[in-house]
Amino acid sequence: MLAEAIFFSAVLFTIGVIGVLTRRNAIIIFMCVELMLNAVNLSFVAFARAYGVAGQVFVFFVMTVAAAEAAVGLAIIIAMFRHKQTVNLQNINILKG
Amino acid sequence: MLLQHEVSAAAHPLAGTVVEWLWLLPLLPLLGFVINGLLSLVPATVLGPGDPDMAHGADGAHGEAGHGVAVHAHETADEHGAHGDDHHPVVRHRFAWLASIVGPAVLAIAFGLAVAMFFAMRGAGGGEMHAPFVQRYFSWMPAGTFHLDAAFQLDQLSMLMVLVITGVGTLIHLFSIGYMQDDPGYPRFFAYLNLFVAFMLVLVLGANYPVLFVGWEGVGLCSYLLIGFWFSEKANADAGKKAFIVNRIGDFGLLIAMFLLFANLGTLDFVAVNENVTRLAFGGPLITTICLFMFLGCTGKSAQIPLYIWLPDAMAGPTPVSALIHAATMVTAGVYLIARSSVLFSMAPVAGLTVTVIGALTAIFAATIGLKQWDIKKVLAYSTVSQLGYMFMGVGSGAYVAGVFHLATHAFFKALLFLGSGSVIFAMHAAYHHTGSHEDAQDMRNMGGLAPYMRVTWILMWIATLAIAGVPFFAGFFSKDEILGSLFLRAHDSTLADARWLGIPGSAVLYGAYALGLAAALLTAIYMTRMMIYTFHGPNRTGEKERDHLHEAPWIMTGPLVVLGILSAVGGWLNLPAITSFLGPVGALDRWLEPVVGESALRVTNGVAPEATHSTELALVGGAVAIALLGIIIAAVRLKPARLVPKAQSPEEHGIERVLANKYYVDEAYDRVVVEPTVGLSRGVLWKGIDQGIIDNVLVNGSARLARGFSSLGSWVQSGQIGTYAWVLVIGVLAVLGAFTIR
Amino acid sequence: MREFLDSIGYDSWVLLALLVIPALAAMGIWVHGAMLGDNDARDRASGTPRQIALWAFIIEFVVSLGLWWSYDPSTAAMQATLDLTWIPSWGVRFALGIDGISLMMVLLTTFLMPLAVLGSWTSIRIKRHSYYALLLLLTTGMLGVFVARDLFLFYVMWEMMLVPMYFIIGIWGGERRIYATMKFFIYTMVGSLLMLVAIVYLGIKAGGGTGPNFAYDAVQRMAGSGGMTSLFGAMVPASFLMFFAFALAFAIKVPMFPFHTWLPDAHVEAPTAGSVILAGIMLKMGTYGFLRFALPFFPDAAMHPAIRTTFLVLGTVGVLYGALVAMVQPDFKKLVAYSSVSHLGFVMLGIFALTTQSIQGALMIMINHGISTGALFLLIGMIYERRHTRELAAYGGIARVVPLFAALLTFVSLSSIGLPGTNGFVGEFLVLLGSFQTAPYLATFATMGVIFAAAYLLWAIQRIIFNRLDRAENEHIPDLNARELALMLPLVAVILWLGIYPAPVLRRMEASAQQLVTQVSGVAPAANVASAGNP
Amino acid sequence: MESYPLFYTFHFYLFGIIAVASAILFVTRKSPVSAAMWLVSTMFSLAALYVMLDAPFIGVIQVLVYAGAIMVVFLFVIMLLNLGQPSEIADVRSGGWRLVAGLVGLALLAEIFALTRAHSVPGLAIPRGTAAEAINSMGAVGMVAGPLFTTYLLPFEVTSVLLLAAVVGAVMIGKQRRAADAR
Repeated sequence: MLAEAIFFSAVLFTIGVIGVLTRRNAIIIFMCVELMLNAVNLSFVAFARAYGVAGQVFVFFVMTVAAAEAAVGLAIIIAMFRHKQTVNLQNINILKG
Repeated sequence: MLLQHEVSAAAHPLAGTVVEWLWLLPLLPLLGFVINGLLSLVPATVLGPGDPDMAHGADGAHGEAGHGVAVHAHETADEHGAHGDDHHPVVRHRFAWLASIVGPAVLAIAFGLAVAMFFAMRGAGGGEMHAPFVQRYFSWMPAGTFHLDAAFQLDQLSMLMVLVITGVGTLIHLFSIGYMQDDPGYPRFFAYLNLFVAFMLVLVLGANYPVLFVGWEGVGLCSYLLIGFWFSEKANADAGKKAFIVNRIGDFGLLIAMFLLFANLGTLDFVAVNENVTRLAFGGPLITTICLFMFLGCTGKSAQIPLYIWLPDAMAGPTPVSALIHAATMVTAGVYLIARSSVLFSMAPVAGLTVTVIGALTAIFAATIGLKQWDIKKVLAYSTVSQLGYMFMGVGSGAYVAGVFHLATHAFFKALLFLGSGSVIFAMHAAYHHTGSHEDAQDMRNMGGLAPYMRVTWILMWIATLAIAGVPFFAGFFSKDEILGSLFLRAHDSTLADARWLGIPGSAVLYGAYALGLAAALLTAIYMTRMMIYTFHGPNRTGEKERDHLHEAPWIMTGPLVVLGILSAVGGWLNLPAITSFLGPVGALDRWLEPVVGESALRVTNGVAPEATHSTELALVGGAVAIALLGIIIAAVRLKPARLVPKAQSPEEHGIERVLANKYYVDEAYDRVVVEPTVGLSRGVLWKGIDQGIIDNVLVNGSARLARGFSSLGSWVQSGQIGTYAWVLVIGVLAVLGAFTIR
Repeated sequence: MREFLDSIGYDSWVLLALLVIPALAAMGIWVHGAMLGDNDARDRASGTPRQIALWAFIIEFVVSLGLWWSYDPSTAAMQATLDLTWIPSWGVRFALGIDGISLMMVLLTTFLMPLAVLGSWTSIRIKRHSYYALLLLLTTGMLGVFVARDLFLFYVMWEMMLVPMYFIIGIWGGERRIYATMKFFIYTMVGSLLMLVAIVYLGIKAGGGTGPNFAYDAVQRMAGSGGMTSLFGAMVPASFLMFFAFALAFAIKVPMFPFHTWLPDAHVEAPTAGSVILAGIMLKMGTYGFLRFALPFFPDAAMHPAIRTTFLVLGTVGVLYGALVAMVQPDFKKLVAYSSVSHLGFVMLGIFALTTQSIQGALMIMINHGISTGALFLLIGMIYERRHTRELAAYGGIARVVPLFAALLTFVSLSSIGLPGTNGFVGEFLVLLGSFQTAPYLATFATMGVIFAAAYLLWAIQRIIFNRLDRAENEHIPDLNARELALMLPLVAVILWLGIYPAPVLRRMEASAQQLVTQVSGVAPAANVASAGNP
Repeated sequence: MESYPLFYTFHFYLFGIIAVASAILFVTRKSPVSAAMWLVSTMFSLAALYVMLDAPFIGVIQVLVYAGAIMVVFLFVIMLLNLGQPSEIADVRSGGWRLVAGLVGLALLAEIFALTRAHSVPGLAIPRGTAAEAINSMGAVGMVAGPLFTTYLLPFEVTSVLLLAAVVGAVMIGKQRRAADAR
């Protein structure tokens, strides 16, 4: 089932990428990133069965990081919304150099 | 560490005698410098007696030059203005009494020591002692194959110089006690003067060129400090700076000469150089180059063409300084250097001729300028330049003893002349001071008829004038005559005569120099007589009120004058020519210096001592005497002191007189040709052009601008649109993965 | 003295201690500042950091002084060595050691630092905690550069001293401090990055396929045995490229004409201690680098006639150019900055002339310049504190008001001019004497520098302390106080000592200088005319 | 090629397809709320796939942490910011962009496939069923916990610090800046 799992993982990842590319809502883009992380997790798990349990441990770490990221990221979005009254990234360019 | 004797010194005949205390000679004045220097840092000055009678004739030092007066008052920290008032308070330093003990005392002790050494040396064989007494103290600069010791050496030449320096130095120190009495910088003055003597002694005692160079530059430093002693006046500070920088040009030459010596001989010790120099080709380009560079050093220190310009300006210093440094000792260092390096110069006839020519030209050139100066000290300054030219004629033509002889006699009579002029200025200023006048106390047009007021000074200065003019049986007569005579004798049958100088036969050059020397002697007699007549004779031009305040200087000043007067009168006994054998032993100095310069002198004259026939000698002497008397008579007859008017009412000069009064405009020419272009180039081209324009603006900030251009491009790309970033990122990922895929 | 030092195992810990003491003191100051909390409290307690810094530097100096006796001048080998593992996977070791060249630089640094603190005593008024902590860190970096025996460690220290200086100029500097400090930083960075590339290359080559090895000896062995290949299709020998990478970094630091324009700006804007350290110590890093790395590693490149002549000419040009430009500066600090260009030109001339005398002379000038120019900057700082201007035209005639200052200024200037009897002469004389044997014409030109040196400095001091006192605001300047006098006296003493009896210093350098000449020229120093002249 | 029971294969494909379909629906929904719900659906499907891939513990964690915790936070935020309004959700890029994005996606997919085929390393593979045996012997948790608390102990501890930092950071960023607002 390795090949199939990687197939699904790749498709999910690509969908996540397309989502990031086509959407402008910060929260949705954020969720797309979560989807990409999940897609990667899937391949980790699949590889773990084929090559050893370390993959699962890695998934564990990815999830932790994702949780942390969600917490901080959402806090940033809230702060940004409070400041700009929008989460539409087209209207936000505070990263301009 | 100090006084680590080298074993070989122990075998010297002078070992174990008083000469072992050689190191003490420069150390004594140095000690004086330290004590006086510390005193001078004590800021406190006390107000001396303000009573004009008490200060009568005693605060003359204020008016060194016209400008010196104002300066002085301002030196006291809390006194402003009110200078025009009649009785401003006299300012004396709190520790002046201590300085006036320490300053001359160290010199007197040093002189005593030197005399003791002289007798030790005579006792040890004097003229027969062939190796110098060398004392090595410590290794100064060990660097690879280069070994340089801090070492002193004493030989007959050094001994003579030490005696002159400490002897004349002591007298001038004593004179200064009176002259500088009321100067707030009194301890500072003695500190500098002591330091000068210390360096001067290092100069003449050094056992190798670098140690000599220490003294060489050290005396330059003291000269700088003393010329600018009244530094609050820009002209004085300028003069000091000019002296130092011009001297540095000369020092450059001396340095190069040292480098050449080391590169080719591998040593800089006098003894070793003299032993090894014969390895170089006689008269070759190398030895000539070395000597010419060395002579460049001498032209700086001894004020010869083209570097003489600093010496007349140096008269901005206090008069004792002019006497000690700018007449008797420091300026003769160049003569000493050539005598010291006589072996080198005797190997290079072309260089010797160059020295002679430059000396002759300087002698006549300065003498013509001296004809038209009104400042009494300027007359003496140009006279010094001219007399130094004589000395160089002597040492250049291989008559080393004659040059050194003139050095010694000149030290006596020129010191006397300067101190005498100091005494005059002192009196003049005291007079002007009492009446609150601001006239120039140094201008001869303001003097006249001073003889009745200052008898001692008058008589003594006449002695010195006769000496410098070359009137028989005064000191200058013998020494000047010897120089001219040896020029004449060496014009045939000597290495110099056989050499060619810029294509001209050497003998022609020497005859020419002899002629110039005679002409300069005539001019010397004229301008010196002129100075005496304008100063002491004719009607008095100081003014009615001032006349009452003219007084002779105190004994502390006249005392040294008397001693110098005696020396000027009898100094010729040092080295009597054969023709005057009835006066005493002939050629004492010749014999004394024979171990040092004898070999070199013989090399110049092809191994035979030049002997003039009795008739030739008589003719030469007769000619010189005639010229001296002629000069005095011309001056006495032609000059009309009665027609002179004080400086303030004097008309402008015209024509050649004006050119002479303005010293041929040489200073102006140097300014235009050397100084201004250098400064202009530095500012306009180097600094503003290359430094700020090209390097900084174009290259450095240019690359900064370029970088800024690139970064503004980058900044434009950073739009802040995260969507765009995502696109760029994904395309980047595609590209990277694509690269892997295709491979 | 030796026995005592041996009994406490001095050699084994001294270099480490020298690096650690300032760092610890910096930490102490930082902790002190942090404990005080807010800025007001820090400003009130501002006397403490300078006390800590002063005592740390005095201890540092005393500790370093033992090196004077423990150093064995008879050998050129590295002494007081220490070799610890640092980053094993990169082949980086914490290796320290000194030879005659480093020894003098270390002592110069530890000598100048307490004086720099005293010079900042009252002139630094804001953020004193940070200031003194940075000074201390800077010292660790500078000493590290001089004692590192591992190229990687050297580079780390090289950059480590850059950062504190950046802040010292940037925070406590004058009006255009940001421009100056950026210029200083970027200029230096440009050079040192290329050097980093070269160091990495050398380290990898020296490792010989078993991972990099940055040890100095290993690199030198590799370079000496032709371990470098050609780069860019055999067009350029690698050693030439490496030499250029090093030389650029060092030439900028020296600063050698035409890479000198950061120096005047940095000096003018830096606070007094910054100028002192910059001129006194940091400029020596460049020439030290040439002596320690660029020449011994790449003798074929450095001694290539074209390259050697270029450096000799640039050195000579630097001497004259620096002096001429200094002559027309209206700002005293700028004047001294350009005079540094001139002095360092002598050093470059001496290094590339490559005779024992010229190298020893160059080292002497490095020391002398540190002492004399450091003293000049301290004096400028003192008068600046009183009058808040460095324009020469704003002064005149103040010798009457401040005689002590005037005496010291004159004395220090004379030493900078190279008056015999002061330290300046010994260095210049040896450099010129040595250079004259291999490059007589250039040495002759460089000798003219002594004329211009007299011109610019004497003119400057005339405009400051001589002439008529014609400005009312100059009439009541207070003279030097006890602290200022106390900090100048050691400098005066050293100036005289090095001028009159420099032999102990020269002897300690001699073996190292001779070894360098031997290494680079490939032959033992010629038993030249000198020995032939003394039978 | 290994073979699996049809039942197993069927369910594997089923959950895979559900996951992909939910993901497609997730990216195409305009409303953030419904998008989030579809994402939850994807995650549940993935949890099922994990279980089938011999990782029951990860599957459980997936449900608990992702679907249960993280997504709930997302929903909270969406609601908190009141993003359900149509005006706020008209955020999709225009057709051209979408077309290009699709092409980029396809290209990415193609590259991933090409790379995974070219670079699979069969030599490293452990015998089939090793994971299942480990579950039997150590239990689902023990299998992960073993390496996690031995080999990977340090990263694990560091992760806890990371979480702590995230919590502090989130609180600090999300906190009302009273001082700033007052200004």
